Amino acid sequence: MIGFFKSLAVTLQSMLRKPVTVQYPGEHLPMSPRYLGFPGLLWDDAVDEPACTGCLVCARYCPTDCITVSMKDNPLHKEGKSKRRKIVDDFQIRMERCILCGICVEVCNFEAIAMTDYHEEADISRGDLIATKEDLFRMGRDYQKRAGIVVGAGSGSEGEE
Amino acid sequence: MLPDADMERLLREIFAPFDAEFAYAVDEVTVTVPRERIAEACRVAKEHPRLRMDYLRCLAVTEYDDRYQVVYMLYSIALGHKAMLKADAPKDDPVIPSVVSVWSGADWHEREGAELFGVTFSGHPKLEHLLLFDEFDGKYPLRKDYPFEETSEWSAETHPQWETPGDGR
Amino acid sequence: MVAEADLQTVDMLLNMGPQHPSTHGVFRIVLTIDGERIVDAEPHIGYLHRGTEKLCERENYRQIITLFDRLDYVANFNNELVFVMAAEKLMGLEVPERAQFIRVILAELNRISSHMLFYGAFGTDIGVLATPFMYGFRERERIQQLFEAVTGARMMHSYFRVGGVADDLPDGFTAHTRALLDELKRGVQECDRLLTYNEIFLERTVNVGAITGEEAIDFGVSGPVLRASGVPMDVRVAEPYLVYDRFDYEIPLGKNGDCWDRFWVRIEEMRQSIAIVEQALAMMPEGPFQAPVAKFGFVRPPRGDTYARAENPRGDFGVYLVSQGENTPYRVKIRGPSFCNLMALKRMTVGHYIADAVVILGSLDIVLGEVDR
Amino acid sequence: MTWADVGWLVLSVGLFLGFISFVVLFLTYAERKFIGRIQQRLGPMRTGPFGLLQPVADAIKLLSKEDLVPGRADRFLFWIAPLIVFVPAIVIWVSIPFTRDIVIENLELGIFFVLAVMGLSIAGILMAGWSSFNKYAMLGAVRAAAQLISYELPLLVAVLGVVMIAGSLDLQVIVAEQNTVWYIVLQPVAFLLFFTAGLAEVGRTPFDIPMAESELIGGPFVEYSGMHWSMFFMAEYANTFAIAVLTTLLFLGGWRGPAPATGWGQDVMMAFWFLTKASAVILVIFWIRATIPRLRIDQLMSLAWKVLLPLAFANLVMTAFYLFYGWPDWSIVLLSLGLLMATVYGYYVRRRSRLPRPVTVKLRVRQGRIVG
Repeated sequence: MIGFFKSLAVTLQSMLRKPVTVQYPGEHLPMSPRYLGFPGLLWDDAVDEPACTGCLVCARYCPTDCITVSMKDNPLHKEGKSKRRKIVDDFQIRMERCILCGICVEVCNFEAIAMTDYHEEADISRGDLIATKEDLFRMGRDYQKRAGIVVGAGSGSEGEE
Repeated sequence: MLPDADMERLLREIFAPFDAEFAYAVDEVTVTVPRERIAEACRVAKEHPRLRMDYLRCLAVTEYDDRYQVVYMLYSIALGHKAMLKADAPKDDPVIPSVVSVWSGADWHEREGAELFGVTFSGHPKLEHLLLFDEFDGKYPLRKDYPFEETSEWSAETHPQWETPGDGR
Repeated sequence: MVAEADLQTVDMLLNMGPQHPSTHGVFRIVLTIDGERIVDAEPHIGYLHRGTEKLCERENYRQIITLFDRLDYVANFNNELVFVMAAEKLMGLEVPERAQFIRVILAELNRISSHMLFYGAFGTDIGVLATPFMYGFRERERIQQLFEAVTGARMMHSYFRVGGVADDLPDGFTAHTRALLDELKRGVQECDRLLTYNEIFLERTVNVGAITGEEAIDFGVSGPVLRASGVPMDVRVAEPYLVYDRFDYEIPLGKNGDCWDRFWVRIEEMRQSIAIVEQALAMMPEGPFQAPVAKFGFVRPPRGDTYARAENPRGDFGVYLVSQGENTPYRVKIRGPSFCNLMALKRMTVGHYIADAVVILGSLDIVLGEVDR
Repeated sequence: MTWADVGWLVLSVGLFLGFISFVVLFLTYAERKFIGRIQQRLGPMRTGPFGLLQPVADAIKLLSKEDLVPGRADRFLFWIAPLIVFVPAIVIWVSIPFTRDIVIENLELGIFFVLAVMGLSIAGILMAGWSSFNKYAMLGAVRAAAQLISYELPLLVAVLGVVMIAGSLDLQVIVAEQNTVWYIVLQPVAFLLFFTAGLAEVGRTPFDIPMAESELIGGPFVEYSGMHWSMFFMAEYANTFAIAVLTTLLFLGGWRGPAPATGWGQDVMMAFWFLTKASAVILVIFWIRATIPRLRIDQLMSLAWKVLLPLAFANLVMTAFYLFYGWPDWSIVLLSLGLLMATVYGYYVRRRSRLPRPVTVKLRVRQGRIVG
């Protein structure tokens, strides 16, 4: 019987404590700066062009084959404004298949992709879950602004954020 | 826990009558035994007073170019020994004696090896499908000649054979 | 009067699962029952089979880490650890000490969070209306917030790398962890007091699903289930890995090997894990967190095979890795502790009641992702 | 019977039905909130202020759900079973007085009527389990039948003690007789028995074995959905409330407050005290539900037949002696407490013999080596 009443005492005690619930859509838990949200593409503000050259390395190393990339000649390179010979033409990520592992960010040679903190990208049809280039730049540039990431002008350097 | 060299000496001594070969898998000794005698060798390993390998850590089947290899990772809880036993089966006759009678824990490992590699463990009480569904017959997915399917979303059109039969009730 | 023997009775087949609230996923067990008593039990697995071992033969060593996250999806760090240990063993790689301490801390915290999940699920199995579940998840949430601060993900971390870890610990990690440990101590204490010596809980678990040490070893049972039967086998001591040989802790052992012992062993293990994390925090050296290996962890271990194992929350998790010197493994065999523990289920359930089957299954604490792979 | 009488009857029955439905809806809300707080959650918060409209939302959801009937079910029985469970749960309220005056039809055999009608629901549950064509439902129904019949006996015998002291089966009289001292003092054993057996009677934790969500996934109700399911649900809550109300009436002095109610507001005060006491009992039921694990069916049966029933009879005999020889009040209180302590002691003796306190060891590990 002692254990029985001990259990009742435990539940009574915890009833008197403050609830731990966070009412999600209204309030959010603080997110870690390292949070792995959906990947987004970054923008080179110095040249005003994408940092991505469409080199396909992320698509090759993606464990779930969720990235589709194509590249084209960079018109700005001909004008001499940019050091990037090639530039991304089309970029798609199938969000329903992405496992947010961050390998694409690790392998990228141009700091062109980053794990943003976007995480509420649910949708009602599979087609809507394919993030187009525009979506990716929208997420990436917004994140870039908030996190203060500056992509070096066509540097192609390998730096970890 | 014996240093590996001593362990090898001990194993050489015990498995001398088994026509065995000895090698190293990084930090443990492997003993390759002819496949007909593997069940016997396992029993010796389990019951020999200087080995007492009563704990089957793992049982793995591996396909090499010319053979299937079954690996028995053994461990002695009382003495702290570890060793691997290995047995090869040729590709045209992949049969290996079962060791379920030695360790009950070999049961599902062997069933798994049988359905994924097509290696028959003779003497196993119930060599049925374990992980795959019953209709998955005649193909052995972990063999190297089983292709990786192109990734495609599942739908009734792409995989009509996987439609489950039902009476619509 | 008709004697019972004259009545024509038949045993009933009761199909439990794969859609059943207490099968912890998509496990199915076909029970043959005589009234309420179980005469025979036939487990069926494979509903979550994703072909991880086959996938491992296609992906490279960095990508496989993401696959291992998804095996035992409540003990992700521990799984990753075993795979990277296997690769490191083949390569003969010396991991920097700081990385080893980071791994120990994260793995032990993951053990606590996994046992907390067990605690919650077990309480629900035994019939308390979700209160242990909520308590367990309250503690789990705290641990996951720490994980998020370290790795950026709450569950699928892919944080360990061959040769170290992906990134150094964030600022303030030590303070955060110490605060967390204090909260966890209170939480474990509360969980303990809620159930462990409750009379009805004792009635439901003591002498239920008992298995002796010899039988458990015969079935290849490992982890808390084996230790509950009184067998002192803990991989952390049996085959020391990482820096586990520098800590002082205790290994709880049961005696009867029944559900209560398994429960108690896990509760105590949480306390011991807290002790280990405390010591590791105090002893953690500065230094590099990653050994110099191929870029991005795309390693090519030399030809050979090896077997690495570690003490997962559920038991002895092993990886048999065969490499042919390529950037993908030649063969990966995963030995899930739940897989082996589940083999003993039939032995444990026969002769008990239906209600006990649920409790016994809960006390094994299986994770189907690892059983079916 | 005049038309006015019929009109009054219809009106009062309608009022009571409405009141009971309201109470049931509110109970579901209260339970979720209370258990939520116990689990350090908030409970329903989305529908209306503090989630107050949650029961309404639930009702709308249940009403708009499809009423599924399994293909091979016995359709007629399947359809009628919820009614057979639901009707007794409502009918008992006819003779349960809320205050001295608020009662539809006070019966001289009040408590007898209530307990007899409550027992009827077993038939409905059995029918539900049988007709569902589902093994889980059948198992649940058989469990329910075994459990409910076993617990009728200690329940009735426990009530007998109270009835003997009060000298009447009339609930009004029983409450009036608790004028000086509540029966929980004179009959603590009967109180505990009634409460325990009552929990089992309505299938609340730790006696929710027929429903057993983690084993039988809802037992007899597993195949029900929509409106039919909600009838079972309402019956369960109505019965829970009934047990709380009966406990109040039989043991906690009914509508008696600290001061005798007089004047024009007396009915309101009585109803207030009555509902307060009943709510307290309900909260204890919820509290137990959120804390205690479920018993197993064999343990449940042995508890009923080996512990509760002998205790109930012992209490009966004790009460008979007390009444027959006219012993002072404190003697029966002491005797009851002695009986309870003997039971608890007996439990520990049994546990020592049957359930050895689990022996466990810890191995100390120092620097990676086991040292003892």
